[in-house]
Amino acid sequence: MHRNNDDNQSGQMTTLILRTASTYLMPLLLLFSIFILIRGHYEPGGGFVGGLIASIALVVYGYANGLKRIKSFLQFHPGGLIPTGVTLAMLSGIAPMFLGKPFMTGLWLDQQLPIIGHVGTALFFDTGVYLVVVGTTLTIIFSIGEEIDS
Amino acid sequence: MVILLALMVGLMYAAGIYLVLRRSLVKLIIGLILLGNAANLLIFLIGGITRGEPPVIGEGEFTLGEVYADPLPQALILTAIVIGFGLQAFAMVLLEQEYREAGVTDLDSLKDEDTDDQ
Amino acid sequence: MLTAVLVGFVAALGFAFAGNHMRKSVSYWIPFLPASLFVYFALMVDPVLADGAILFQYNWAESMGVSMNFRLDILSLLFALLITGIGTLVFLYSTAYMRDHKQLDRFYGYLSLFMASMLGLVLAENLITLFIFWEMTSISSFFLIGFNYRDKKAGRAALTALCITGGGGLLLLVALLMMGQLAGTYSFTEILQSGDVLRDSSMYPVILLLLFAGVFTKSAQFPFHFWLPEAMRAPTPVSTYLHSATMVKAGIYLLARFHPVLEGPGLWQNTLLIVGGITMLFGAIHALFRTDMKAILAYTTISALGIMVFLTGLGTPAALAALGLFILVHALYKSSMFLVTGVLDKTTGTRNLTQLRGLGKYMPLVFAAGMLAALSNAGLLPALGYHSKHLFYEASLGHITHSTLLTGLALVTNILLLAAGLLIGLRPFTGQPSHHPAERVSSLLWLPALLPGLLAVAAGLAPVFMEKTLTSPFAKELTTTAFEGHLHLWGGFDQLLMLSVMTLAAGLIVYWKFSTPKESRVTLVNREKLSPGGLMYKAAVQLRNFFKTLIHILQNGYLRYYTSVIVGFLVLLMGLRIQYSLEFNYDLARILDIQAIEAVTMLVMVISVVVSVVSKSRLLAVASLGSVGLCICLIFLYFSAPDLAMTQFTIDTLTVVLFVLLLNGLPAYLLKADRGIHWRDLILAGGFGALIFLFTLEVLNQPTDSGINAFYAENAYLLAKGKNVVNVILVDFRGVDTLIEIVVLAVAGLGVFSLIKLKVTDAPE
Amino acid sequence: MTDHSILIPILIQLTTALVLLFMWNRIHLQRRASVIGNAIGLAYAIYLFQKVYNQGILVTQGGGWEAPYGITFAADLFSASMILIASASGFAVSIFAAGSMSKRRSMFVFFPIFHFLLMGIIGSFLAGDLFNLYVWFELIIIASFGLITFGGGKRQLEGALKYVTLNLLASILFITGIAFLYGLTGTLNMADLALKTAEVENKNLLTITALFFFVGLGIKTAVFPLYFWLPASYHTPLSAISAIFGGLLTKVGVYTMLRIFSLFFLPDPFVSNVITVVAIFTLIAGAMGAMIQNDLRKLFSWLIVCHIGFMIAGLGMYTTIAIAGAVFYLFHDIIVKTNLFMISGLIHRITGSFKLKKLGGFYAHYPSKTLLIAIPLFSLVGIPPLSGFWPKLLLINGGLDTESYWLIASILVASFITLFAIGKVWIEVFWKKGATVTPKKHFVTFGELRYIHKVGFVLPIAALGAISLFLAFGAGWVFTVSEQIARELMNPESYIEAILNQNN
Repeated sequence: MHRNNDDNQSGQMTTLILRTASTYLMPLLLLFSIFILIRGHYEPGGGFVGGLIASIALVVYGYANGLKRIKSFLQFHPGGLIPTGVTLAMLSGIAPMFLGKPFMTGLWLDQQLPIIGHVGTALFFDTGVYLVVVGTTLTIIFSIGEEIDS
Repeated sequence: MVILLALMVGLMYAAGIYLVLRRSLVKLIIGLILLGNAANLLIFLIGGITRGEPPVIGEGEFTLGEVYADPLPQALILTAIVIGFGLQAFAMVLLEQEYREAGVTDLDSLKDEDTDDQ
Repeated sequence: MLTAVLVGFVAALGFAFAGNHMRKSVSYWIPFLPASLFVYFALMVDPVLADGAILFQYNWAESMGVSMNFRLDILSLLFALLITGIGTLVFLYSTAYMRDHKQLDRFYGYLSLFMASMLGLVLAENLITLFIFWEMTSISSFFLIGFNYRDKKAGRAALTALCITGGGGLLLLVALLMMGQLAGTYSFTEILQSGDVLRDSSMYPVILLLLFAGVFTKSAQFPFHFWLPEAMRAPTPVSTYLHSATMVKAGIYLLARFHPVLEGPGLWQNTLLIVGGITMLFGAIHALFRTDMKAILAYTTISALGIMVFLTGLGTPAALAALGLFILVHALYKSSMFLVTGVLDKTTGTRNLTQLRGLGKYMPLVFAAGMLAALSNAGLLPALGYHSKHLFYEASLGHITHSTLLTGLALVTNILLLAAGLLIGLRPFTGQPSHHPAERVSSLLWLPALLPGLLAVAAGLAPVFMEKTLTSPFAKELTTTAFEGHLHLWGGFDQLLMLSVMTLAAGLIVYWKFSTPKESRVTLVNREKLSPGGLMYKAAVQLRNFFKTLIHILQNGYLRYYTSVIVGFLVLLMGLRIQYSLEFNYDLARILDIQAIEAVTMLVMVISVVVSVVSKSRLLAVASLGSVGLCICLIFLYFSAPDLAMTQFTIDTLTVVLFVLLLNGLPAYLLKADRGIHWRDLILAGGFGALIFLFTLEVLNQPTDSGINAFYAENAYLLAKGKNVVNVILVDFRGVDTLIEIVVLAVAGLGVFSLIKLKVTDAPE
Repeated sequence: MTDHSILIPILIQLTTALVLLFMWNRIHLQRRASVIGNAIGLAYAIYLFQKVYNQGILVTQGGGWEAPYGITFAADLFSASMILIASASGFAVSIFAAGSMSKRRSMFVFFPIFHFLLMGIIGSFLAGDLFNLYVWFELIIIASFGLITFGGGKRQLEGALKYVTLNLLASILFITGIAFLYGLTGTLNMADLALKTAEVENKNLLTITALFFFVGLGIKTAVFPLYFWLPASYHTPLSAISAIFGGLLTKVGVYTMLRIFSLFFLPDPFVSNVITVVAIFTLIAGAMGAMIQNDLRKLFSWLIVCHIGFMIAGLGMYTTIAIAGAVFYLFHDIIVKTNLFMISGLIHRITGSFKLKKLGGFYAHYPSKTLLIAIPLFSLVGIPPLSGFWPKLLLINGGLDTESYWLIASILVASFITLFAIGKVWIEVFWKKGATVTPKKHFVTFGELRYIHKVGFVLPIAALGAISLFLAFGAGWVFTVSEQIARELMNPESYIEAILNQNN
């Protein structure tokens, strides 16, 4: 992914700028994506968009700093997020079945939490969505990136 | 605006089909992506379009007002967009792998499997 | 009764699992199976003669009107006795004939399967059950013809037989179903009452033709006869059993079975007379010109089957009495001849008549068997054949309009057949010995060959008994009018005697003329290329080549051609339909309400779409694709869909990133295009787009209000506790969609991963 | 009746797939877990079937939102039987895959994707919402994309490219159809749609929408002239994958056509005529293709196309007896086609080739396996009383009822050519003197396999053969079930009522 690094001066310059910018941007964007995820139930946003923003943040970071850096940042293969996310979403769907309710029935805590508001299975579900989106996007991009590198 | 959007949908379907009929692997993918977008736009258009009334319940209210955009097509499109992305990503990678294996991007040269009946 | 039919299947299954463990000694016990069945059916003779028809009822797929009922009347009883009787002989004979064969388990398995199927076929009372057994005889015949499976020609012969009889079977099925529909039942006993309904139906000729197709293919009538001589590649006991004594008579059985229901002047009689007449003459002529004994037997069998069809066509009580008798006579003498041939083949290693002479000296009992069979075939006293030949002439003379022609035809056929019979029964045994067979002929070989001959003589000497048990009830069963004629040993100097004498005299002359078979004669009649079989084979090859060309045009490997056919098909169908439907009464104010910024966005979008299509630079095309996505994103924003806009924007970005990543390694953008194709595609794509446009407007013109969005608007917060209704729909109202959708995404990720990472280096599987 | 547990077959597959994903790289565990998962799935499918058989239509609403607001799942007899048959063939393929795939190959993702595919298939049988059905379809196609390219290789990718492109096109046409239908009725719930489509005044619009569905589903179902992807791709992947494709994928399309067309679009003379004509051409074209092939798997692929014609023919005639025939054929076809491709895998493993010219001598060396293989082969031909025969009987009867003589003629031609083609296979593969196996590099022949893997090859073939025999000799009962399904399809009132007017 960073094959063009040594091509010429200006290329290096852009990369440098991008690298610096992404180093600061990435955590911000990740935070923003989580914000988007949580507020999705009330304002435009949600798991999809949140997940996509997070992926873009990581992709841009990876593009600037190289695949290895991002791998060491993540500490695990993003593929692992996929089953985790699906499991989370599935469990929040199955949970009501144990109470004799139909699959995917929303269950809610009576009390509201600060910032997040109502807590219910929908939020867990949306978090699952978020994880799957991040996992899948990164798996795809990383697989391609690794192949191009090799 | 409906008529323009309808025209647009028609144009995108036409452009998509036209591209899918080309010999280039890359055009094939661009065509498929265009078709996917066209279908999403079609659902959006057919669901009915409304200006400036997003289906979000306002502060302190409990239901949507009198006028609001139909949220159902939006939800459908959202699902369709994401699914479409998954499929398109797969198709793109397949294209690239196909090129790596066969060494060409010309679809016309990929016909041995069908015609060889020995 | 059910046990009687099914025991053969059970035995077949048993043999199949016995594998190569089956010891030879076991095979000596096998003939007891058909023998005991024979005894069982023989005990049924009296009850059947007393009652006419006995029904045995067993349930099966009743919901479809299919049952396992069996009907035992004189017709099915005759066949059942033949099947089990000849079966006993053949099984007995096989114990010696196949003694050294390695795969006895298969042989007896197929043979039992066949016997059971054949029994089922003749006993079945239900049309569908009858058809099931009918097809099973075809299949077991397939296996038996191909028994020497390493022989490529045996394989081909088996396939030919399967295709001819199987194809006929399919047509027969339609005939049976039509009858079932018209009569409202598949039960034969009930259909027997519906003869008039069937005959009066407009489908009557169709039913007849389809039925004939089944009959003629199975019973080897011209021009479908050619599979039968080829089928002689089967081991001789098999040829004896299937291809002369029983299976090929299944068609005749069917004709006789449906005679009371379907017979009538016109199509039924004429077709049968013509086809039967041609077949009997054709087979008889061909038989004389062969040198291979089994080939001679095959053609005489064809001829005999022709006679049977011919007799059914005559349809008078006399003819049907003759049919009943001839079925028995033919089975007896033909099985005997086959078994004799088998003995000669086994002991000398050849069946070629030019090489076989003077063997009577070494195997007098086999000679006796051959002579008795030839005697019966010749229709000489005291053999049973005498009576059947008499009845045959009586029947042909009895035809109202064309008695001379038909009798002449019968006469010529009989003369030729008589000569052919002598070629088998007499010629190999006389003259200078050609071989010195080393070992004595086992009694298990000559006894089954001799028994039918002795039986035929015994029966021939008891005409009154035969009349009471066979000819009279047989004719009555098929026509409901009793047969008035009588069988007797001496009928005085009449027309019939004269015909018999003529047959004998001319037959001997023909035999004398043909008694030295020459290979050159075979080629004289054996015009492979012009024979029906050769022509059909040629047609099949031509057809296959035609299919090949056609399939290569259809399935030509060009993806864009496939796509254009699919799109073209849809456009065609829509075009066919849309011409009556469009109305165009739009609410112009609504559809033309355009704001400036929207118009600009649309303009940008149009340009982007066009550029992505026509651009000669790949990067530009991808960039315009991104631009199209951004414009859609704006449209979503203008029209109250912020969630969509956000998603579209992020997805669009990722798509472009992916594209750029992947495109790096690819060669130059491929721009080849033929101008003609270019325009054709443009018209197709444009047409499709235009239809979508028109149809969209038309659909938008339809008033719809389902109240579903109102439900969401009211309950999103109150029941589902969310204010962003789109998100509430996604995670709650239609949460299942979303769950599957993330699974889709997950699988896409896994798929891409395996596509890139999993490279195969070993063999394709 | 409301019954939330009808989703359990889906959840079993999903859970199995997830468990397998967490077992990343532990192939031995994956194999076992897959077989166990499918065994549980099959057991539950049997339970569900008998429940539906006894209690009638069972319904659950996703999220507890009553129809038509939420997503409906309904298990009527048709769905329950399809789930049962699909689970059975899924179970068989799972054993076959565990036995037949070398360790290297089954690495990573095969089993999880396989279970996601089964999940999609079962889901689409239960779906009572049109858009939800679309999503299930997308799951099926993305999983099938993953499988058809599984292992890579030039031939496979070439086939996959056509498969992927045309299936994406099908999805786009299908969603376009959904958009139009939503535009016409404003609802997505299939039961609700059945009511609303009846109210649409301009029937022409409905007919044109039907065409989108017909072509979209027609591509998935592989009817003439939309089948091109099938002969181009089905012979390229591993046999276990071809087996599940050949057995189930096109049949999901058939199921959906039967379901959707009987609910919304039929009776409509134009649509019926289109379907009938397409059925005729499908039968003939598939038969022609099968007649000329010399590669075992290509031949089977063309036979898939050919036999789709039987089922579509039933829909075209649209009488109870014909639909019952189509449904019966559907059951039979799933079992037999799955088995055929497993058989081709077994033959290949033993002899090292798929080419008729190179094969031979199978009967001489493997008599008991030949016997085993004979059952599905002759069932396919429809030699009575094997399972292919009964539905044909019903279809011809349906043809006589509706006086569709061209259809009957093409059914006969197709049956005849199938007979010829299978007869040819029999002679070439089983009878002809065989060439000796020339071992390729890395190729492990059957004889060298461990015993347990041999069982994995043979057991599923035997099991599906046994099911074929059950369909054959229990034809009366199978017909009763098919006929009831046909009646429910022809008169969907009870289905609609169960979904819309249920008391939660």
